Amino acid sequence: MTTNGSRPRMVTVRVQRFNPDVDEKPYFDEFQVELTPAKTILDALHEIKTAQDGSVTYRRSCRHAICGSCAMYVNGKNILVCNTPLRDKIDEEGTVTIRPLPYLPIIKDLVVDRSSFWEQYERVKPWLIPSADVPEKEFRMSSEEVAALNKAETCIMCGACYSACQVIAMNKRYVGPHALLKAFLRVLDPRDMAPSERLADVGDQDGVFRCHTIFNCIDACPKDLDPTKAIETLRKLAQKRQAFEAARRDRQRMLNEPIASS
Amino acid sequence: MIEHEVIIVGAGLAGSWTAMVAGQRGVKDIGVLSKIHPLRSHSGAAQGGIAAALNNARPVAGTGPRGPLEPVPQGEDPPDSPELHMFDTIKGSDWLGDQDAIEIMVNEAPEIIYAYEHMGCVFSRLPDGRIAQRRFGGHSAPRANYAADYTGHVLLHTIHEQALQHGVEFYSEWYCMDLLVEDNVCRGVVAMDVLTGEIHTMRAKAVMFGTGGYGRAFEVTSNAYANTGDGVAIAYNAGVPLMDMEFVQFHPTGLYEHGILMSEACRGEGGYLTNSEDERFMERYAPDKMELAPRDLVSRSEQTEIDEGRGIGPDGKGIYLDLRHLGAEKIKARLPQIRELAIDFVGVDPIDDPIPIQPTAHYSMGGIPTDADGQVIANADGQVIADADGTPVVGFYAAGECACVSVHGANRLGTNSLLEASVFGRRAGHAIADFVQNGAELHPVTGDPAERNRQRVARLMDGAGSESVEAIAQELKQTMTDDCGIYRDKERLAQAMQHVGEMQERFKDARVMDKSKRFNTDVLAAFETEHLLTFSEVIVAGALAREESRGAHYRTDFPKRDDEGWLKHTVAHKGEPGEGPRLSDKGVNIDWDRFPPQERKY
Amino acid sequence: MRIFQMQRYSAIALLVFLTIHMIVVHYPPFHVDFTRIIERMGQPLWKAIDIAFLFFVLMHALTGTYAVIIDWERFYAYRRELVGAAALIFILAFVYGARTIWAFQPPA
Amino acid sequence: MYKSTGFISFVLRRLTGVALVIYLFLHMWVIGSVNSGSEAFDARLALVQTPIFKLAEIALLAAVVYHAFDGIRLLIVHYVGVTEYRKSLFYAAFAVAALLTIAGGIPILLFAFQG
Ligand SMILES: Cc1cc2nc3c(=O)[nH]c(=O)nc-3n(C[C@H](O)[C@H](O)[C@H](O)COP(=O)(O)OP(=O)(O)OC[C@H]3O[C@@H](n4cnc5c(N)ncnc54)[C@H](O)[C@@H]3O)c2cc1C
Ligand code: HEM
Ligand code: SF4
Ligand code: F3S
Ligand code: FES
Repeated sequence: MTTNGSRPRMVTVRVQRFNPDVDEKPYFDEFQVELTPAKTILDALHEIKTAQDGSVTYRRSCRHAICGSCAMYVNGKNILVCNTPLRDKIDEEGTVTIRPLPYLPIIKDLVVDRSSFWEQYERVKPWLIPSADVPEKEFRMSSEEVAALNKAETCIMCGACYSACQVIAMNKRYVGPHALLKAFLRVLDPRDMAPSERLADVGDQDGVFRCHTIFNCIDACPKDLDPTKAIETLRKLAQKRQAFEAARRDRQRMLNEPIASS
Repeated sequence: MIEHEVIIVGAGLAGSWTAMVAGQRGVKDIGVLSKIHPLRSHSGAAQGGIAAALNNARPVAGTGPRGPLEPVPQGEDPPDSPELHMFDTIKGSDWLGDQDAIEIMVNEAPEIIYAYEHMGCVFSRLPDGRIAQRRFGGHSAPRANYAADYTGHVLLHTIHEQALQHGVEFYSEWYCMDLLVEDNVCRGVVAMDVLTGEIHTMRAKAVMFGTGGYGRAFEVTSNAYANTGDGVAIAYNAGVPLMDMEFVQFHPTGLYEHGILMSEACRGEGGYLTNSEDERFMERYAPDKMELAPRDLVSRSEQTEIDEGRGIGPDGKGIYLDLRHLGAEKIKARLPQIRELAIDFVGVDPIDDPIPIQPTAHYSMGGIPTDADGQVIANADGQVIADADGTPVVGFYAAGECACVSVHGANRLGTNSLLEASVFGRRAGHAIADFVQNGAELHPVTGDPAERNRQRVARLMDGAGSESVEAIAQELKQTMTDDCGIYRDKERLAQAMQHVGEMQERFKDARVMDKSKRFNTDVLAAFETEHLLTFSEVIVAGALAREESRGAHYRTDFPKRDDEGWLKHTVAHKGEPGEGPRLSDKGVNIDWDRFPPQERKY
Repeated sequence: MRIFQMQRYSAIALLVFLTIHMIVVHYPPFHVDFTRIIERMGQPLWKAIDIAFLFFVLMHALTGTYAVIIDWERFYAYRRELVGAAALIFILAFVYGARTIWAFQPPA
Repeated sequence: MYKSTGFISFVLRRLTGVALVIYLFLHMWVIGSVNSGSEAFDARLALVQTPIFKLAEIALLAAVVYHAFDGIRLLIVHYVGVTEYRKSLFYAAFAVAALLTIAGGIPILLFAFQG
């Protein structure tokens, strides 16, 4: 800890720079930033941009891990820079190395092109397909059903998982952990009318069966989500679609009824 | 030149609802601009809940205002009603809210929640499968419907995904910089494609603004970096007046030094506020509602504690939010995000220690004046149209936090703004569909408005200026916090007014460091700062003019509410260059028989 | 999905067969010679086991190779050809291997 | 390169898988020579009984056991869904594979040097 009066501790922040319009290949710039206990890596970047070099470019908005803008590759790991304290990422040499998310085209500096990410997201039809005749009030869902969806619903679409997945690195046709997690959310939602079509959609070799269970998606996820488990669940369901569809139809007949307390 | 039938600026709840509804109604060609990806919009940060009198939960009889809740048994008398919701909202607004708009909002509220539910929102549930509800400050019944503590996130994703289906074209990372209004007719916008740096004129038959709030004008704020009030400033620059801008809500529980929101749900679930003397000081200020008194009151109480030396933290500017008595299980189940944030940002696990917090700029009650259909009710000559006969800016709509309908009046109740953005976003969608389908036309624009804006960028890049954008932004935030914050008085406001004027002058000399075209966030920050300067002046002017205390606006030199003189909305429109805003006013819609003004006591 | 299933089910089968194979053939790692192998392989039960083993190992190997190749985006367009080639190799190798197993005769 | 236990296990699984496929066909070719009579068989077998090949055999053993136990790990994850134990399972699979390789490798080595 620095005490009052002692010299501030400085940290070297290495930022990967690249502007495709002028640079041939990426290079690193180094900046010195003072270390304070409450400073996040995003704060450090902000300081660099506003006080040292305004051309350092990155995305951010909410600054508390809810909007998904600021996923980057820091010291070899995908993280959100807004909720990671600077002090946690200083390596043995006293530096922090910030690079854009791997395996994605770079737009500028730390900003990557997530088009393939969003295309895959739209490909799984992320919207719920509701029943044509809805009740006057809410559909009834049990707390257990809600809890099962919770771990998919908090996904902030930051792309950390996607860009950590080795399969994505090789092959952008793979739907990817984020979109499969979304598909899981909709398939398991008792209110969705098309779980079977969804399973057919993601149950092919670009979908859940392209995952090689590398687990990087779990390691990378800043929201502690588990895309692998979702993928494994979808794999199982895809192999017994008919039975699942029948069970869903039964459940849907009861959607307007109070959940029986057990 | 890009053309659409409808252009919507902003893809938060308000903009997305409008887009979805217009799409559903068969409007073919809708373009939605957002300066950040739609799912990054700040609506997603809302935690606590969305209000509606569903009558699913009620307090257990005889346990008082903080006791446990239970499901309302089928067939028993509903404990809550839209009427009660309406009264709470009016009281919360300190009688400055327009009661016709409030009535529409509370009546449509249950419908909106059910619509969200049917579209796939995963709300938390009661044991019998109905949507769970909790208490929220200023609401006299448990009517906050929630999805753990990421309600806004769930709503935003749901509505965005539904909008995706309806052929809406999203312009993600396009920055709107100008609104085109000629002869009281709105003709489109000018926007920059951030990726390429190209600036485009975009024409449309109707333009809708759902550009969100402007908490970024203050130093400590719960708002995202993106919440710079662009839409408000752009409309103002185009000649549209702004209403009630002096009402800025300070939330009582922002994370100490960061401002990041610790949801009101913390207090809704039973959290305590304590000072350095370990005392639940709300006993002194709101003995009945205690921590669940409305935000303005709690924030002021905290500020008083801090000012009187009972604050916590190294600079004594903090207060404790104590959740420990709720127990680990409840904290983990109901407030998981809160716990995560406290651990990540201040290294405190709320299960073991109280969380250091402080008041934080949070919500902007004022904005672009509209009617209940999102139609902007002011014309470009700076007049507010009080009744439907006037000619408003044709084809210009607004909803959500950037608009002022006004349902929040002088102070917004928690959970009412997600509701507002949804209800009035939806209504705007219908109004726009009607407007377009009844033969609205695409109007020509004079000259090349894009060129005008290219020059603004060029000036920032090549000009001989020497002022740093960031330095000005910092100074502005400091001024607004110190001199136009929770407590205000004439002297400090006058000082702020002068100061903001000086900074506006200095900004003319501002220049950016990044000179490239591609993804230039430095240029965006400059535009955003210019926008902050633009509307901050309006906030200060309104605060200076309003010589009373009402809701979130508190004048130490006029500590009483003054219904004789000030039961009216402030309207500000842009004066001649060098001159401050011109102020006028507009009456408040009050149903004198049902909800006449009363003293606001909690 | 079918390829995935083939690979997973063959993997489970291999678990059994490979264990047997390792124990019987390679464990005591003494000198492997013609007579010892012939002795065992001459029995019909062993023939059946070995043919099944062959079947699953080929299935697993070829589906695995297929998966490895189409992970590479460039070969993605040739999926049909790849499946065809795999089937062909499977048949050829299976016939060749089965014949080998069949050919073992108990020493006269 | 995104390094992690999952990534390492994936690369090893791939390498061993492909190596095993190559070995499989080699193996079938060797054994297949029975069709051409016992001399041919012994000749081909002798080829693979040289000390160099004995060392290769250890590598093969290592590949098989690693691949098998990593495979078991994936099957466990699929059928039991215990993603939270992914790291421990990897270490376990690796350790068991290493142990078996050593246990199986020592006799091979002894045998190789005895000639
Ligand atoms: C931390 C926090 C918690 C909250 N919790 C609650 C709660 O529990 N309950 C509740 O009712 N309310 C809550 N609120 C308030 C509520 O979230 C907001 O008032 C509401 O979400 C605003 O929605 P909106 O659609 O108007 O704007 P936003 O969601 O902010 O969206 C603004 C949109 O406009 C776009 N935009 C802005 N400027 C431009 C430009 N120049 N060019 C192009 N696009 C632009 C942005 O990209 C964005 O898409 C909370 C607010 C905060 C800050
Ligand atoms: C007990 C024995 C074995 C088990 C349990 C097993 C298990 C597995 C599993 C579960 C996979 C799936 C990997 C994925 O989906 O990504 C796999 C892949 C593979 N296996 Fe096996 N296997 C065994 C033996 C073999 C043998 C003997 C060979 C070779 C002949 C082999 C070759 C392959 C190949 C080439 C792959 C593809 C590699 C990849 O996709 O990365 N396996 N194995
Ligand atoms: S699953 Fe996790 S890492 Fe992947 S996009 Fe969602 S939040 Fe980000
Ligand atoms: S990292 Fe990729 S391979 Fe599967 S387990 Fe995760 S999606
Ligand atoms: S800034 Fe929003 S997630 Fe980091």
